[in-house]
Parts: sequence; C-alpha cells; structure tokens
Amino acid sequence: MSPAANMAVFVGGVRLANPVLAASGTFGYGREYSPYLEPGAIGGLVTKGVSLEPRVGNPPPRIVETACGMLNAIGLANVGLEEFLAHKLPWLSEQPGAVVVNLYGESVAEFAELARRLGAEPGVDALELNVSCPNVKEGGMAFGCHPGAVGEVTAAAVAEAQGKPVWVKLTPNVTDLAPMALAAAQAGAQAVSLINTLLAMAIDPKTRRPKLANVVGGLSGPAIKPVGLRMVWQVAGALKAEHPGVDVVGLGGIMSGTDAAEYLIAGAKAVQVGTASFTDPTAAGRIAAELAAYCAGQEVSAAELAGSLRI
Amino acid sequence: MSPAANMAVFVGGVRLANPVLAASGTFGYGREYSPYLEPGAIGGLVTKGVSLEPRVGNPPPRIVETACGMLNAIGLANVGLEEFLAHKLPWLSEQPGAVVVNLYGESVAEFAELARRLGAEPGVDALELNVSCPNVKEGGMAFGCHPGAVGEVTAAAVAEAQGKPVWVKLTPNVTDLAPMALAAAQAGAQAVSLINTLLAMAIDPKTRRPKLANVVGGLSGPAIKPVGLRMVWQVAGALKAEHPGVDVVGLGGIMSGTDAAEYLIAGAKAVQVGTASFTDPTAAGRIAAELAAYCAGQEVSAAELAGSLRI
Amino acid sequence: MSISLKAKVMSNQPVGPEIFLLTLEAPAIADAARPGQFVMLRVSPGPDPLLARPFSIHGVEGGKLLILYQVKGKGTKLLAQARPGSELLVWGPLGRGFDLAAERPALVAGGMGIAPLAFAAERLEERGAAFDAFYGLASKEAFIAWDSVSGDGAFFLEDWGWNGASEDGSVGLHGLVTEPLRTRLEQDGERPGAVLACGPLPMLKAVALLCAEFEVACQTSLEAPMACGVGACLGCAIPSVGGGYLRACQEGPVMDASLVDWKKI
Amino acid sequence: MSISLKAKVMSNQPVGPEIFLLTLEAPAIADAARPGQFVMLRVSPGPDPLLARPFSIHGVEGGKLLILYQVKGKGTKLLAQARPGSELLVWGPLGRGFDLAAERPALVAGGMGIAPLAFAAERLEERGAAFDAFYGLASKEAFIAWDSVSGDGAFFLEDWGWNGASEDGSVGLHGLVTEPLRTRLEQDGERPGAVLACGPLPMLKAVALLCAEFEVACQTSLEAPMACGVGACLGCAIPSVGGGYLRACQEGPVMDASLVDWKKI
Ligand SMILES: Cc1cc2nc3c(=O)[nH]c(=O)nc-3n(C[C@H](O)[C@H](O)[C@H](O)COP(=O)(O)OP(=O)(O)OC[C@H]3O[C@@H](n4cnc5c(N)ncnc54)[C@H](O)[C@@H]3O)c2cc1C
Ligand SMILES: Cc1cc2nc3c(=O)[nH]c(=O)nc-3n(C[C@H](O)[C@H](O)[C@H](O)COP(=O)(O)OP(=O)(O)OC[C@H]3O[C@@H](n4cnc5c(N)ncnc54)[C@H](O)[C@@H]3O)c2cc1C
Ligand SMILES: Cc1cc2nc3c(=O)[nH]c(=O)nc-3n(C[C@H](O)[C@H](O)[C@H](O)COP(=O)(O)O)c2cc1C
Ligand SMILES: Cc1cc2nc3c(=O)[nH]c(=O)nc-3n(C[C@H](O)[C@H](O)[C@H](O)COP(=O)(O)O)c2cc1C
Ligand code: FES
Ligand code: FES
Repeated sequence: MSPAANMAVFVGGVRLANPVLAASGTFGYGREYSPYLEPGAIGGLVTKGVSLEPRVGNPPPRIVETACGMLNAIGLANVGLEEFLAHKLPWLSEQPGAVVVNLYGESVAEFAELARRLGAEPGVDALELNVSCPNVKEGGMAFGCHPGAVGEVTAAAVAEAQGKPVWVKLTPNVTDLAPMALAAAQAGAQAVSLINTLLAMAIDPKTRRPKLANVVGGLSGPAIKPVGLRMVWQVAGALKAEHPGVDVVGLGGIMSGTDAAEYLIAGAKAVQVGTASFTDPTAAGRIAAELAAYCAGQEVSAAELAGSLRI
Repeated sequence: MSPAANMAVFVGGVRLANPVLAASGTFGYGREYSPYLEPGAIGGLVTKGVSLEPRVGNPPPRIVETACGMLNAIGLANVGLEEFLAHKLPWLSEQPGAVVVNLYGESVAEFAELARRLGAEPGVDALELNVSCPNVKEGGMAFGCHPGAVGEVTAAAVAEAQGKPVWVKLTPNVTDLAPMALAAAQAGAQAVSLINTLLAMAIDPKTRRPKLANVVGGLSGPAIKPVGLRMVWQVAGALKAEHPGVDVVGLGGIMSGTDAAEYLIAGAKAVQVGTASFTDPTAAGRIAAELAAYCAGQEVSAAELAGSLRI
Repeated sequence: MSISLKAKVMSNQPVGPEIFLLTLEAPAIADAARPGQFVMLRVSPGPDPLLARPFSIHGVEGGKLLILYQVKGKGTKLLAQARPGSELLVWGPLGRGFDLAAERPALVAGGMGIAPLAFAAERLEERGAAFDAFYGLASKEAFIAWDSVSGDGAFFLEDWGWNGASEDGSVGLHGLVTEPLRTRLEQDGERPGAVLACGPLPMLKAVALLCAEFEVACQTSLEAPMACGVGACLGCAIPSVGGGYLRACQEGPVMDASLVDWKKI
Repeated sequence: MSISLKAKVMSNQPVGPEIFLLTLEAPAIADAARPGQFVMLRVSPGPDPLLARPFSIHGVEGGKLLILYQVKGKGTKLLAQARPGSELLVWGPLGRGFDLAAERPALVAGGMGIAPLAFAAERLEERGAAFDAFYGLASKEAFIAWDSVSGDGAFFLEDWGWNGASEDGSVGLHGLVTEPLRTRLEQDGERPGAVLACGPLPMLKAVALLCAEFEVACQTSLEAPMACGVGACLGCAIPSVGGGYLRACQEGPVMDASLVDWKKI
C-alpha cells in the first residue's frame, strides 16, 4: 500500500481536512446524516439554503427520478435565519469540519442582511451565496444569469460579511459561465461553487401532466456529471488567468472517489457531494475515503491533484 | 384494442406519415440502418450534417460513454456536398419518408450556398441548419448563441432555398433558447429542432487526461431528456405566442414511444430519435410503433397529442 | 439510532400476484424497528434507477427484517430479481411509527397497507393488548395469503383476527373496509382508543373523516415520493393543516390525521 | 445482410481468468458470419450502461454464435452475470472480416485476439487450406485453455496447430509472438501469402512493421470505441495513411496494414 496522501486543502479562505464537502440542500443541517458518518469523515458541509424568513417551499410532488438523475423543485423550503441560528448552528458548530452556510435572498439587500447576520457567527466558516436556484420565482437564478447582478450581490455580501469568506454558487443554465465567475471574483468572492442543477422537466405520459407541481425543476445526479466537469474546467481556466487566488468548488453527479478526483483534476480545489447522499447516506464519507485512497495510489496530495489535467 | 390512431403530421412545411424522424449524425445517410427498419417505418430522417467540402473530423477518441449518456466529438466529419448529391441523395430519394438534410457552414455565405444547392434538389424535403454543433471551432455553436446570428443565417438560407422549408437546429447551451427560436421564426424558418447536445467533458482518472481527443464533446442520450423536454416546452410556448405557424421538432434522449409522446405533449409537432439508434438499430422504427400504440390507447391522433400538456 | 448497511438477501419469495416477501439479514435495523417505521432500500448498486425505495417494515424475525412489497415499476421489478445471497444497501429504521399505547386500538389496512399493520398487530399480540383489525382488499385474488384464510376471513398471517372486506365480496364482507370500521365505531360503550390506518389515499381520507365524525384519534401512515428518507431533501412534503408541509419521512410516515390537510393532498 | 435480434443465452461459462465463453442462439447471424466480423451486444436492457459492446465472432455451431470475452469494465462485468435463458439484444454480422484466400496464410493472435482468429483457423481447416498459426500470451495463466495444451504449446481449441509464445516462458517459446513470426518469415521459399493478425495494438504495430520489412501482405483487426457498429456514428475513427480516417466498423475491423497510419493510432 502506498503511504497516506495529504488530503488537507485550503479553499476559498477555508482550511479543510479533506476536500469533500456535503452539498447544500442534500445534507439538511448536518444532523440528519450524523448517524451515518464518522465525525470528521468529510471536510465539512454546506447547509440547506437559509433565507431571512422561513419558507414552506413548493407544493408536492417535489421530486421525481429520471435516467441516472433526479429532478427537484423544493422551492428553497427552510427554517429561516432565526431558527437556523437558534437550533441548527449550535449543533453544527460543535462538529469537526467546516460549516459553510448557503444563503438565499430575494434582493441584494436580503443577501447583504443575511451575510451580515451570518458573518458575525463564529461557528460559520464561509458563506455560499445561492444565486442559482431554478425553482423559485424571485431572485434565485435570475441573479445568476447576469454578470452584473452576480457582481452586485457578491459585493454587497462581501461588504457585510465581516471578513468571512464568501463563495458564490453558480447556475449552469447559462451560455457562458466564465463571466459570472469572473464577476464574482472581481467583487471579492473567494470561491465559486459549480454547478447547481440543470433546469429540466418531466411529464407523465399517462396523465399528460408535469410530474412536478412546479412544472420545472432542477436535474442533479450522475446524468449531469459531464456537464459539471466541463464547466469546472472552463471556469477554472478563466479564473486562473484573471483571478488566480479565487478557487473553484466542483460538484454535480459525484458518486465515487474517482468522480471527485475527476473534478479536482479538471481544476476544482474541493468538491461537494449532493444527490449521492440520497442514494447512500454514507456516500460523502465513503467518497472522501475513496478519494484519499486514489490520491495515495497516484502518490499525489489533494492540493497537487487540483488542476492537474494533462491535455 | 383501440382503433389505430392517425399518426400523420404536417410539421415545418413537411408532411410526415408519422412524427418520428431519425436525428442528424446518428443515422448516417440512412442506408446504414436500412437492414434494420421496415421501409416506411419512420416519418423520415435527417442526414448527417453536410458541408460544402468534405470534412475528416476530429482525431480519435471521438466517443465515450457516460452515466445514461454518451459524449461525442465527431467534428462534423462528412462526405461533403458533391459526394452527398452524387452518391447519398439518390438512394435516399427513393425511400419512403421525408428527407431532411442537415447542413453546416462556417459562414453565412456557406450556409446560403448549401441552401441554394440543396434547395434545388427534388429529393430533399427540408433543410435543417445546424447552428449548434459544440465540436467544431468555426461556426457551429457560435451561430446558435446569439439571436442576431441565428436570424442572419436563417434569413440567408431561406432566401436561397427556393421555397424549400428551412428548419433550424438549436443548441441547448444557452441561457434562454426562446430568443433564438423567435429569431429563427422571424427570419422565415418553418420549424426549430431542439435540442442538440449539451457541451460536456469526461476525464480518465487513471491517466488524468480528457477521454476525448477534442477535450470537450456533446452529451446525448437519456441523461439529457429532462433538459430537452423543458426546452421544448418553453420554446413551444414562446413560438405559440408570437409565431404560431412555426413548429418545434423535439429531441434529446428519446428511447421509447412514451418518451416520444412526452415530447409531443410538451409541444413538439414531431420528434427525432438520436442516440437510441446506437443502442438498438431498430429503435427509430420501434419508437414509431410504440408511439402509435400509445396514441391508440389514449385515443388521440399524433397532431392532437402535440402541445396537450395539462398544467 | 438508524444505521446503514449492506444486507444479505436471505429469501425473496412470491406470496401473491406481483407481491413478494423479502427477508434481509439486518440485525441492527431489525432490533431497533418499531411498527410503522420504514427503511430505504437500493434495488441495484448502479446509477439507474438512482434513488432508494421506501418500504415499511413488515416484521422482524431474530436479526432478520421482513419486507412485503408489490411490483409497481422498474425499481420493484428489479427487486423481484434479487437472488438470495446477494446484498442490498438498506438504511433505517426511519420515521415515526404507530403509537401502540392506546386502549384497544383498531387497525385498518387497505391492500399493501397490511405490511406495517401486520407488524403492529404482532407487537400488540406480544404484549397481550386487545385490538380490532380490519383488512380491505379489492378481491380475494389480490392477496394470495387469503387462500389460507377461513371462510369468514378471520385469519391472516399467523392467527390474529383480521376482519376482511373485499370490494367484490369474494372474501369477508362485501364492501369497503370503512364499512366494518363504521359498524365498530357505532357500537356503544367500547370505542377504540385510536384507529391506526395504512392503505391507499382514498381509504385513508375516508378513515380520517370517519374518525373525525366519531371523535376517535386517528393515526394514518402516508406515502410520498422520497429521495433521502432521513429528513434532509424535503422532497416528501405532506400538506399540513396549519399551511406548510410535514416531512413524510420524519414527522411521518405515521401522522395524526388531524395534522394533515386532506384537501390538498 | 446484418440483422438485429434478441438472442437467447444458451450458456455463459468461465473458460479462463476473467474470460468467458458466451453461446447465443442467433441462427440468422451465425449463418452469415465470416471470420473477423463482429457483433454489437447490449449487456443489459436499461439505459446504463447505454451503449452496446463490440465482440468478435469466435465461432458458430449450428445456429449458435460463440463469443469469447474478457471482463474489462462494467459492461463485461454485467455480461458475465447473464444467465442461460435470458435474452440479449445483438446485431450483426458487422464489418469486414479476414480475407482467407491467400496462399498459406499465417495467423497471429495476441491475448484475446485469439477470438476471431480461432474462427478463421476453423474455416481454413474446413476448406483444407494450409496455414501457420501463432499465439502470444503474457503467461500460461492468462488463458486456462492452455491447461489442456501439450508441453510444446501445439494444441489449442480443438486440434489446430498453434505455435505458442509467452512473455514469461511458461508456455511455448519464451518471448513475444513476433519472434516465431519473424523466424517463419525468414524461412526462404515458403513465405506466407498473407499475415492475419489480431491482438493488442503494440503487437499489431510490430506485426505490421515485420510484414512491411518482408513485403508480405498484412491484415490487421483493429479496435476502437464504437457506438453504432454500423457505420453511422463515425465514432470508431482509425487514422489512415492518406490523412483522414477509416471506420473500424465498416472499412474494418480487419484492415490492410498498409492503409493504417500506425504513427497516429
Ligand atoms: C413510507 C413508505 C412505505 C412504503 N411501504 C411499502 C411497502 O411496505 N410495500 C410496498 O409494496 N410499497 C411500499 N411503499 C411504496 C413503494 O415505495 C413504491 O411502490 C416503490 O417505491 C415503487 O418503486 P418502483 O421503482 O417499482 O416504481 P416507480 O417506477 O418508481 O413508480 C411506479 C409507480 O409507483 C408510483 N410511486 C413511486 N414511488 C412511490 C411512493 N414512494 N409512494 C407512492 N407511489 C409511488 C409512481 O408514481 C408510479 O406510478 C411505501 C412507500 C412509502 C413512502
Ligand atoms: C471490433 C471489436 C471486436 C472486439 N472483440 C472482442 C472479443 O472478441 N472479446 C473481447 O473480450 N473483447 C473484444 N473487444 C473489446 C470489447 O469490446 C471491450 O473489452 C468491451 O467493450 C469493454 O466493455 P466494458 O463495459 O467491460 O468496459 P468499459 O467499462 O467500457 O471500459 C473498460 C476499459 O476497456 C476499454 N475499452 C472499452 N471499450 C473498448 C473498445 N471497444 N476497444 C478497446 N478498448 C475498449 C476502456 O477504455 C477501459 O479502459 C472488441 C472490440 C472491438 C472494437
Ligand atoms: C433536493 C435538492 C435540494 C437542493 N437545495 C439547494 C439549496 O438549497 N441551495 C443550493 O445552492 N443548492 C441546492 N441544491 C443543489 C445541490 O447543492 C447541487 O448543486 C446539485 O444537486 C448538483 O450536485 P449533485 O448532482 O451532486 O446533486 C439542491 C439539490 C437537490 C437535489
Ligand atoms: C455521434 C453523434 C453525431 C451527431 N452529429 C450531428 C450533426 O452532424 N448535426 C446535428 O445537427 N446534430 C448532430 N448530433 C446531435 C443529434 O442529432 C441530437 O441532437 C442529439 O444527439 C440529442 O439527441 P439524442 O439524445 O436522441 O441523441 C449528433 C449526435 C451524436 C450522438
Ligand atoms: S425523503 Fe428526504 S426529507 Fe423526506
Ligand atoms: S461504430 Fe459507429 S461508425 Fe463505426
């Protein structure tokens, strides 16, 4: 057996014991999965998107399975900021591993307010701005499709975050992601996370109705991995040229340690595991272990693996 | 058993015995699949993209399998216009079913020239402009990402096509497809075909190299069906409002008759079967038969099924 | 405490038309299981079908977990092919089960709703608690286990006294299962302390209405499409009376009928 | 004429380390098959893995089609689980096979390259044609069929005279299969009319070089990732000497070595 690889990474202003995070919206507030993971198995987690007020979300059906994937239209249901601070963050803060809070506002002011409140919390390691949710009418993806809007939201959050690192979660539903990433970087983001889900749809041929009450939803899972990899590669290249200090956090369809390795090779500094957790509640921990084994076999550290694609 | 449904459709200026076409690039010039389909089993076919000069295409590897999908980076290899006219079209013209010629130029002038030459051929029922190929440097997708360029190419082809219907094949790799479809319609296209492949990538974790020589390629197959359905639904809605005479031809991941039905329900007037033919050379014919059985069971004609989504 | 493990298939037998009984070696889950709880089961290790399927715990035998399932779509079709000796990923026990503390509860099962309620009956039986049990089916043919049932439909799965009702009268009473339940509720003096129900949505609605009418507490086991099963994805939303939603996998699957907004479901 | 059908699996037996012999009932394909041609085989009906896999035709027996395959990745792993009685979608015969008309050809197989060449040997044998046969392996362990082979490696799969060579010397000559081939080519007067080769790319390159040196016609069977197998997708590009590409499934898989740009492959 090869000697253990150094898996620690410094990404988007945060030190992680290993580059595997659980993705927003797929890991609850962490506690839901605590029976299934050894403490410290993963580098950290990104919370379900938190908004100022609680949100009940979309009517059901909210999820549907597709070929090698699933659609969701949860509608950013969440407990709201106060409940998050009172009952979710305290437990999270006691866990090993980084806590990245995904947050969602309907306006620049709401993003700024969330950043101000969450930036003040010692238990929070970084903020991830969700400017890319395809399942809500206001805000969400609208912000993520224009470099100007991405820059504005990011700048407002960075200004209020009291030095806490700000990451920006980008939508893949655009012609060219690089300008969004560059706008976020320009405005002070320390990392961009990509990809969020692909806007998609499913129809029941028996009833001729949409399978989701929201009609459209977001596609995630192994089906989208090739798209995520391509975008990470493109964005990592663009950032390297213009903002070399700004990192890419890669996600989309990661199911195994080699999937995670591919994202790192493409240029991500860390990865997030989303839908995989639904298919196996131990997935995030297993993937971190598999990635460590892969790195040991390749005799590289996680940091060396990042961006090591040979063309 | 329910009585047979009327499967004939009039789509994009072409009468089809049934709404199932074979998709460009996945059915060669038709003859490759003739051992596997009864004559007249499908409504017609769309040829591999034809360019003025022959093209050898990209170096191998050109294809790679992904979760419920595949990537291709063929690079629009084709025999070129002269060879097509001399040796491919004559056989095709003798077959039952419509012949739609997919064509690809590196400039507006090339598209126009191709439209002029092919428009003059009695054996050609319609032209499909490929403004969406992700695997070539010049032209291709570049044209498909800007409504102005889509309109310009379309107008030039329509002007030269001598009344032959012009369809425009759109790329899904854009923030919003509706403006492209509207631009095509405005410029005289009689149908838009969507979707082409999603720009994507695969990496070999063992070698840390891209799996495709071209680095990036196009994702097709069941993995992308939810994205295709969403786009067809959105574009059909936009066209209905502004250009009700212009049709949508839907494709992306159709593997079965019910998949085809879902595209029709979403708003397509006809469908194309692509990657499915690789997984079963009889797929296009089988899908047409399954769709007919579905329509009979639902007691609707194919034309009535189109756009019948109930929300 | 819920756990996740690769469970060995001990047996996977047809017990009715498109109905199978699956026995898994999963001691840690079996030991913790309570009636009404469920497990998430991956029917195949590959990426398609992607998601695990939720199944009620039908019973436990030693360290073995019993699952009674009906073939519905591609997941259960694949599951029906699982061979003894193979392994399936399973996690649980999950969710809130039935509260078995009520005085002389009435168990009302419709179709596959028998799966968790047979387990509830077993536990009640074990502790010597009195209860009534009602089991509604479309037809005798719908459940092969009825073949071993006495003429009046009094026996099922061991010896608990299930009162049967079938829509075509082929077994037990002729009619819906809510009819013997109504008769039972109308009996004076000895109202059930609670009604525990699992079955198709129309049946659950009817049972909830009936219980409201007779002011009897009603626990309903609800289904929703699920992705995670552990409360994280928020996919399994059940409309609640206060507005908003409850998670079938966390606040349920067994929910007090008075919490559910039956009109929106 | 190629056809597509659902073929019943007659047997699917291990015959070596991770090597299986699959027998399919596919009379229409078997009747038309020529050595060097291949079939496309779907290893599972679902969408993942999506694409069919190409396999050389290893032989035909009555209406049965023999395929000799090695487990490589997920497709062949699944294939190894196919049970007799199940059905697999298969189409063929496809592509250009070997030209067996040459005077006393030399057959050169490396590893799994034996699959089509054993079929070629059978056909040559049937028509009473003289030929030489060379079979290179990494080691005796690489192919269990060698267990039934005489000490000098002279027998393989029935009674054709294969001259073996192994990289570790555990069977036949010690060395690469190109060494006995060179010896054969150096023999004066009785040059092979053609060399027919199938095996790993480095072997094919060496064989092509050797044939060029001795000015002997060389037919090589090439591999490329394939999607359609019928000439439509243009995925299986093999660089050709004139620039441009040949389709492995259509202009190949057996190609005259002089047409292939070996430097670009
Ligand atoms: C808490 C809970 C406990 C359950 N317990 C059992 C049990 O003990 N025995 C049993 O046979 N079944 C049970 N089910 C239902 C079971 O999960 C579904 O039948 C199964 O997921 C169908 O999978 P499939 O792949 O075969 O069908 P799919 O191909 O996924 O779908 C086939 C059909 O079933 C419907 N369906 C799919 N999933 C669900 C679901 N979760 N709820 C309702 N309808 C669904 C689909 O809409 C579709 O019409 C339970 C469901 C839940 C939520
Ligand atoms: C014309 C032709 C005839 C063939 N005949 C035989 C045969 O008789 N017996 C046999 O065992 N194999 C044969 N092969 C190779 C066989 O097709 C592959 O081994 C098989 O497709 C691997 O599938 P998999 O899903 O197990 O592997 P995958 O998971 O798809 O891949 C596993 C590994 O095999 C490599 N690989 C995959 N497909 C091919 C391919 N087409 N060519 C080369 N490498 C590949 C991949 O790059 C990867 O490294 C033939 C290939 C061709 C093109
Ligand atoms: C059920 C569900 C809920 C999600 N909720 C959020 C969210 O609140 N905020 C966010 O930024 N992304 C959210 N996502 C997107 C995921 O974090 C991730 O970007 C996406 O699913 C792709 O990764 P995957 O293929 O690994 O799942 C959600 C995804 C799913 C499936
Ligand atoms: C190998 C291959 C080659 C293709 N070549 C072309 C082409 O020349 N012109 C074109 O418009 N589309 C081409 N396409 C795109 C398909 O026509 C289709 O739009 C896409 O594959 C999505 O449909 P599917 O999922 O059914 O395959 C090609 C697709 C594949 C897989
Ligand atoms: S199934 Fe995920 S929250 Fe209930
Ligand atoms: S495999 Fe499709 S052209 Fe050869």
